[in-house]
Amino acid sequence: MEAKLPLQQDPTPKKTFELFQFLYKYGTILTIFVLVAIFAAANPSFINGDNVINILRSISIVTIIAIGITISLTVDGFDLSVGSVASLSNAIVISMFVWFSQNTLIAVLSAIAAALIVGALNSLMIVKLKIPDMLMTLAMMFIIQGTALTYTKGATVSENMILPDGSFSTGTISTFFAKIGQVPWIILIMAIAVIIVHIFLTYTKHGRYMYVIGGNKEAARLSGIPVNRYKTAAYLLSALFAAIGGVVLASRVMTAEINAGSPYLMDSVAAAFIGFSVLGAGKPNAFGTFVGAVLIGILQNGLVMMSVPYYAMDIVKGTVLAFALGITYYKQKH
Amino acid sequence: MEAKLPLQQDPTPKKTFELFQFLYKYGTILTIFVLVAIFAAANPSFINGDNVINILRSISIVTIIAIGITISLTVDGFDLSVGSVASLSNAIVISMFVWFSQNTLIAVLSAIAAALIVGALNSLMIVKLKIPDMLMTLAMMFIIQGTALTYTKGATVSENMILPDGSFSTGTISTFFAKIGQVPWIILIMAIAVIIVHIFLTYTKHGRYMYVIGGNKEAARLSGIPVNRYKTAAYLLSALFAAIGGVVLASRVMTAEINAGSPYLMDSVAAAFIGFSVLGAGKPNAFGTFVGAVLIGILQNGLVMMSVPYYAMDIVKGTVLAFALGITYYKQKH
Amino acid sequence: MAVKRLEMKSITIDFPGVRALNGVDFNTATGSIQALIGANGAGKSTLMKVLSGAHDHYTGEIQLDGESVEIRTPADAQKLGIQTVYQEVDTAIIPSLTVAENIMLNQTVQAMGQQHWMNWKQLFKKAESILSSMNLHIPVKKLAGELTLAEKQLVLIARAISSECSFLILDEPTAPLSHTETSELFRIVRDLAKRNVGIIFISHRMPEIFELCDELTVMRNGELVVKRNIPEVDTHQVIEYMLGRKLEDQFPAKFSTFGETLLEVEGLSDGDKVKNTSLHVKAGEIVGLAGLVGAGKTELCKALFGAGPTKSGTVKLKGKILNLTSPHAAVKSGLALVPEERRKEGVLVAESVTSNLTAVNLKKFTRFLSFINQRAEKKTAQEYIKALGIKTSSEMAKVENLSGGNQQKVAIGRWLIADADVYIFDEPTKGVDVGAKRDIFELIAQLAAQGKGVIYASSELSEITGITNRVYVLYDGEPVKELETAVTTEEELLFYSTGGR
Amino acid sequence: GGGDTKTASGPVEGVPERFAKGEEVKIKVIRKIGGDDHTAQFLAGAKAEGEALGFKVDVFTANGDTAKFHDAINQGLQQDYDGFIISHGDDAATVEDVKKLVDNGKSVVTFDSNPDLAQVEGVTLTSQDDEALATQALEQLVKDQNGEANIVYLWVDGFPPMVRRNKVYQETLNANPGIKEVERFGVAAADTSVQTQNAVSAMLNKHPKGEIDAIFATWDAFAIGAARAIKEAGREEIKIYGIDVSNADLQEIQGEGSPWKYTAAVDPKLIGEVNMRLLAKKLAGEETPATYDLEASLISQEKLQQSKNPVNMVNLAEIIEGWGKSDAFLEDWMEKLKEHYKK
Ligand SMILES: Nc1ncnc2c1ncn2[C@@H]1O[C@H](COP(=O)(O)OP(=O)(O)OP(=O)(O)O)[C@@H](O)[C@H]1O
Ligand SMILES: Nc1ncnc2c1ncn2[C@@H]1O[C@H](COP(=O)(O)OP(=O)(O)OP(=O)(O)O)[C@@H](O)[C@H]1O
Ligand SMILES: [Mg+2]
Ligand SMILES: [Mg+2]
Repeated sequence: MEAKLPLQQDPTPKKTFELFQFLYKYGTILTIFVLVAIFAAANPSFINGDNVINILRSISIVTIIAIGITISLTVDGFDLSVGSVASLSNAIVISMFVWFSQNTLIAVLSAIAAALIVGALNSLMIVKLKIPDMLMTLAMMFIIQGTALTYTKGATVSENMILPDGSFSTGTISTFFAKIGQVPWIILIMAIAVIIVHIFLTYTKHGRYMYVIGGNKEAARLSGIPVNRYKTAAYLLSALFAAIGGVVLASRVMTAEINAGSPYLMDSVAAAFIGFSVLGAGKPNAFGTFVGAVLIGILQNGLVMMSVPYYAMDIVKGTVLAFALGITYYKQKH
Repeated sequence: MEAKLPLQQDPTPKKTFELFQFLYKYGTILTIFVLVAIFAAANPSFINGDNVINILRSISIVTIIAIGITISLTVDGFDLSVGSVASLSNAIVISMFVWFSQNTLIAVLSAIAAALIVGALNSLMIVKLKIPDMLMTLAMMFIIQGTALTYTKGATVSENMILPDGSFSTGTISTFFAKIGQVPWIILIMAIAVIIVHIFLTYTKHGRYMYVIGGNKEAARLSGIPVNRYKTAAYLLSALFAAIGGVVLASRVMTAEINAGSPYLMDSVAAAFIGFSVLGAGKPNAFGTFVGAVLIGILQNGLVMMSVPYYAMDIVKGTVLAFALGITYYKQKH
Repeated sequence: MAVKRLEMKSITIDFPGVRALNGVDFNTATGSIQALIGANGAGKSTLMKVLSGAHDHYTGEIQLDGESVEIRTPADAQKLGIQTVYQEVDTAIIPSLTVAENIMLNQTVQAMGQQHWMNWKQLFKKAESILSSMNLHIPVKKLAGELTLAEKQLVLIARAISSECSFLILDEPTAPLSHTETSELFRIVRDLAKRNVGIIFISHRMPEIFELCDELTVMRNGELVVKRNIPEVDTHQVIEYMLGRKLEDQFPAKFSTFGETLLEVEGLSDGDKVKNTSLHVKAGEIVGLAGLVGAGKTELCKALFGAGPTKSGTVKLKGKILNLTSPHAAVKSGLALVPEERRKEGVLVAESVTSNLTAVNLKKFTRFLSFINQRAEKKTAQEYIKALGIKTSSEMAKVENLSGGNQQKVAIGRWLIADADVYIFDEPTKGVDVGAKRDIFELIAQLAAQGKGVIYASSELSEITGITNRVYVLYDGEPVKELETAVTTEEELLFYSTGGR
Repeated sequence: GGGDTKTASGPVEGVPERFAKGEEVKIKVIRKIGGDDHTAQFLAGAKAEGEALGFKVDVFTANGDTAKFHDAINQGLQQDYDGFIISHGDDAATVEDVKKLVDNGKSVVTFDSNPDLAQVEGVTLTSQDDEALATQALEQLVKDQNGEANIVYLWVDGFPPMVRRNKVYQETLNANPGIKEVERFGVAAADTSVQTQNAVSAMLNKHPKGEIDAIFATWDAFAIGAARAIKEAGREEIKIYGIDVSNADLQEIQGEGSPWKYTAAVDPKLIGEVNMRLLAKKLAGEETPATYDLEASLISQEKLQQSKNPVNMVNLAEIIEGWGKSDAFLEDWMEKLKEHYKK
């Protein structure tokens, strides 16, 4: 009996469906193009090279941190502690220079080591005690915020700061380190982070395992994937990228202010989530996250350029975000 | 060959299991008792009546807002916009008095009406366009924050403030309204909110339906439950409670500072999540949320009383939160 | 080819409140097809989960060729060459990944060794060749979440046979499959057995067991009952082993006096799968919807229930035109649907049996201000648990801890409380043991006897001929033939189902 | 970009050449911190003064996000702004940014920013006189308490003005051994006042009546929270000495039985205005100082309560001498410009 099964016959796909399919895939990118067109029409200097560099620079820290969140999302986790980890590593790297007169390598490595400890703690509690990700990383956020504050005694760390004993700090921040936060390095670091993580997630077996875990944890376990090991790796990586974000931030501002990293949390979360749908991926992915960050960056820059009153900026930002989401998710109604 | 496998030799698996079952149910409450004992030992005035009232007063706004989040959680949603809705209703209620010389009823109703519009928008986008809750309410958070800022032009609204045209506002805040934010009313309002929502969720058909929807949306739909109507109701209720929180806040501070409500988001989320496990409910519930808020409030108050430096407070807060979570979720390993 | 022997000795496993397996001995060998049967909740799936490493807290011993082996994780089992297709499709499919990745999952996990880079081209090619060796044409780049249940099941079977193995466990693989797909699967299974693979095959469909298997092991209440060679037993005997008693006729007697027309459907289309469907159901009548998997039975049932989009056409109940915009509206008008995908759609797995049973008609148990009368609720739940023979530790037990057949009884029971006019059943006996099946048929017949209209969708032709009064055969989303059951045969139904005219 | 001439523009007599032809002047005000009343008033002051002078003024606050603050400066550089007012750029990177602005021929005035900015050629660094603010409030405290008091210190580290205020506080403690600090608290968050309110409530409970005499609040958000807590606890014997003022603060101070007795402040609107005038002088090519401190005044509850009308930031001038008015850097030609652009 060789009767073809009905499901093998490709039914004629519908026009409307294809339109939404298209919008789903390209909605975010389309929104970006529309925004660029509007802003450039309003002010041609929006698309000159310097401003493009401005935009890329302004999104680089958000992107790097969002890449970390993306990795935590691939295993169906969610790391809310990244903002505070960025603050912590910012504080550590600057203090290593200023308080302890260390060189760049030691300063950066200390910051990353501290972040990895946080990542290890997160994953220990999540993997071993089965505390839900959001809750655990929320608690961790408080802990790290407090630790960073205690470490700096609530003060801004900078060159020549007054120490508690009344003397001045004498350490200086190396000029080499200062380069990291400047164009073109800051943009290069972001690009490398995006590309490496994209390749890692798409073309290595480890990346695929993470997606398998995120897609169906039970199935991953039953197929023999060491789920806990990969979850741990995901939280370590997300802490690592948060630390890199914090180091780049440190180099950009050359001081360590309290909670400097926390404003990046919201934007990073938004970037990672917007990235879900880019090119129809339907799951967290590095390239999509970058596109999400670009969308946010363009919006921010364009609105400042158009002198939208600062208090109305959030309205526009939120509305465009909602609009992009609307286009993106409308298809699922169909 | 009759070599016994290691697991066979465990003669008392029941006992340990029951201990964890117990800890799962009573972990949070136990943590509260331990904290109270520690703080009271360190400083007996911790448990005098005035301080208990202090604590209840300090958690009342968090609790009211967290109750709203709890409702959104029951239908498997998540309303991130509650903080900004509280800010908005705070701004509206004060401005109604100060700018427009309205009476208490109109002022409060306007604030609530505005919040309900937000809730309606949220649910429209979530229910109709199927935008994921977290994303939509995140976008909405930005929009409302911007709207509140634009409405107040970025200034604090208070009696006798200077208006943009240079004249003074002449409206006064009614003394009746001022009562809302004072003991005992503020505590009573919280208690009533907790009790009503607890009864609503546990003993009425509608509450049951919300939990059913939260458990399995598709199955609920095919059972003939009007899922969209209940989801809409949940977002309206969560906005309503956020608005009540904002109104109480307004009465407590008698001014409308910009973004006054946003700090309540994190604590409320924490309270609602801690509440999941209280008494082994395993799902969002009003009483648990209240207990979660009490835990946070006790911690905050006790630490100040013990003169813990403010910058270390977050560490302790986060650690105790993690500890409560650890106790609570450890059982799921078993 | 050396025959390997697999022995499980006095396997015992406890879950909170239940002892699911009690000292079970089970053995089989490569090259043979071993049937494992038993009523719902007998412990078949649990035993196989022990063997595949999904449960690690059992006691007892597993031996391979007389040597004791340690199986505590899925990786242990796979290293010993034991592959599994689990009963619950949703626990094994990864909806967010492509079909190819789903098929090649075990390969990517077990066979890559020190290799770190994915070879996408080869992965797609291999997946495609596995599918075509199974005579399947599912696009390998499609996301698995977009497949039908049957396609998902086929993908999982493809996954299990994608790597070399010495034992293959198939836990009710045919439940969501149609006749054609089932015979294709049997061909593959026989082929594997010839190549010295040991097959453990679980099914509630007796004819399949007798067609395919060499030996059979029967379980009851978490214990082993008997192990026999297939030629030594007949269906009646097996059923007696399973139930511990004799079973009367599988299908209840049919009534043939119908009332006026209850449901009338005219030119219904959903703009996609359901095309130009017209049908009617009289009071007291059981109307079958026959058709192969993918013929659109589920879509039609959902469209009738307002759960799918409707583009055109009218649905009349007792002469009144219904506005079927949502299941809510359908329930209010007097329709009931027992959906096909039980765990996903039919029951609320995280809720108690009580709240499942009362969910669709909670109004009956509410008082002033919608307060629930919990005492009345509990009483009714207990009544129905007894009436339907639902096997559960208490009425407060969570439905996810019930066995498949008992979940299905809960799914049906809730609608009985709701008291509708027309009942739509979509494959209600899928994965249900013969005893429970008999109960379900009895229930359906009772409904009809009470003057309700019943629509019964199934791809099992024996059921269609056994229980219905009249049948519509669906092909490619359209009813192509209406037949009186009394004057038709399974062969005729199959003829129209496969597109014959 | 500019080019289009406004109706009000055209030749103006007797003003510096830069403004004589009515060419558009575009100013950007960028402030790092935000979300408080001080910000709103500062920005309003700068914007109003600039627009009165016929400038186009855009304002931006980064709400405490340092990198966003720098992004805004860099972006402004790309656009055709003539001058910048930079507020609260306390990190080293601000110095680099400002140097870049100056190198590109932009005029820059800064407020409460990195002290190194005073060294940048052509840039004026303005500050509130934090030493004076702290000194005025603390001297009053010492005087009222006769040098003997248990006090609560509300202060947060990490901001240059706070560091300067703390220095005065430490000196005062050293000079007056009778003043004892019993508790301290301080957070800089979005809900500082409510957190302070809760924290002070707890402190009042810990220290019964008689154990606390006064509170020194280095920021009005602290003072307002403390005032509410004291009223709630009915412990009005405790007096608050604060720094900074806003409408809401004046409201609180005037309230019946308010414990907030004194606050030392500079009019934030005036700061914005003076900054704008300094920038105008720079654009005109006139001489400007490298640093400028705005004068502080001490506002007392007693005086406010004597007033028949409710007092707010505008009519405060009627009660506090010199409040809200300063003719610092106000040139004749500015009056002319204002006259010209008046509607
Ligand atoms: N994870 C679990 N937790 C609690 N009880 C369980 C669990 N898994 C199985 N059980 C119980 O063990 C018993 C055997 O279930 P099992 O799924 O093995 O039956 P089955 O023979 O496969 O039935 P079916 O034919 O319906 O699939 C049932 O009573 C079931 O409720
Ligand atoms: N979840 C789904 N996602 C995408 N398409 C689907 C889905 N479910 C069904 N379809 C489409 O609908 C068609 C009909 O499938 P369906 O399983 O409903 O048929 P059926 O006649 O009910 O068969 P059976 O009930 O025996 O499985 C399929 O060929 C498929 O293209
Ligand atoms: Mg089973
Ligand atoms: Mg079907």
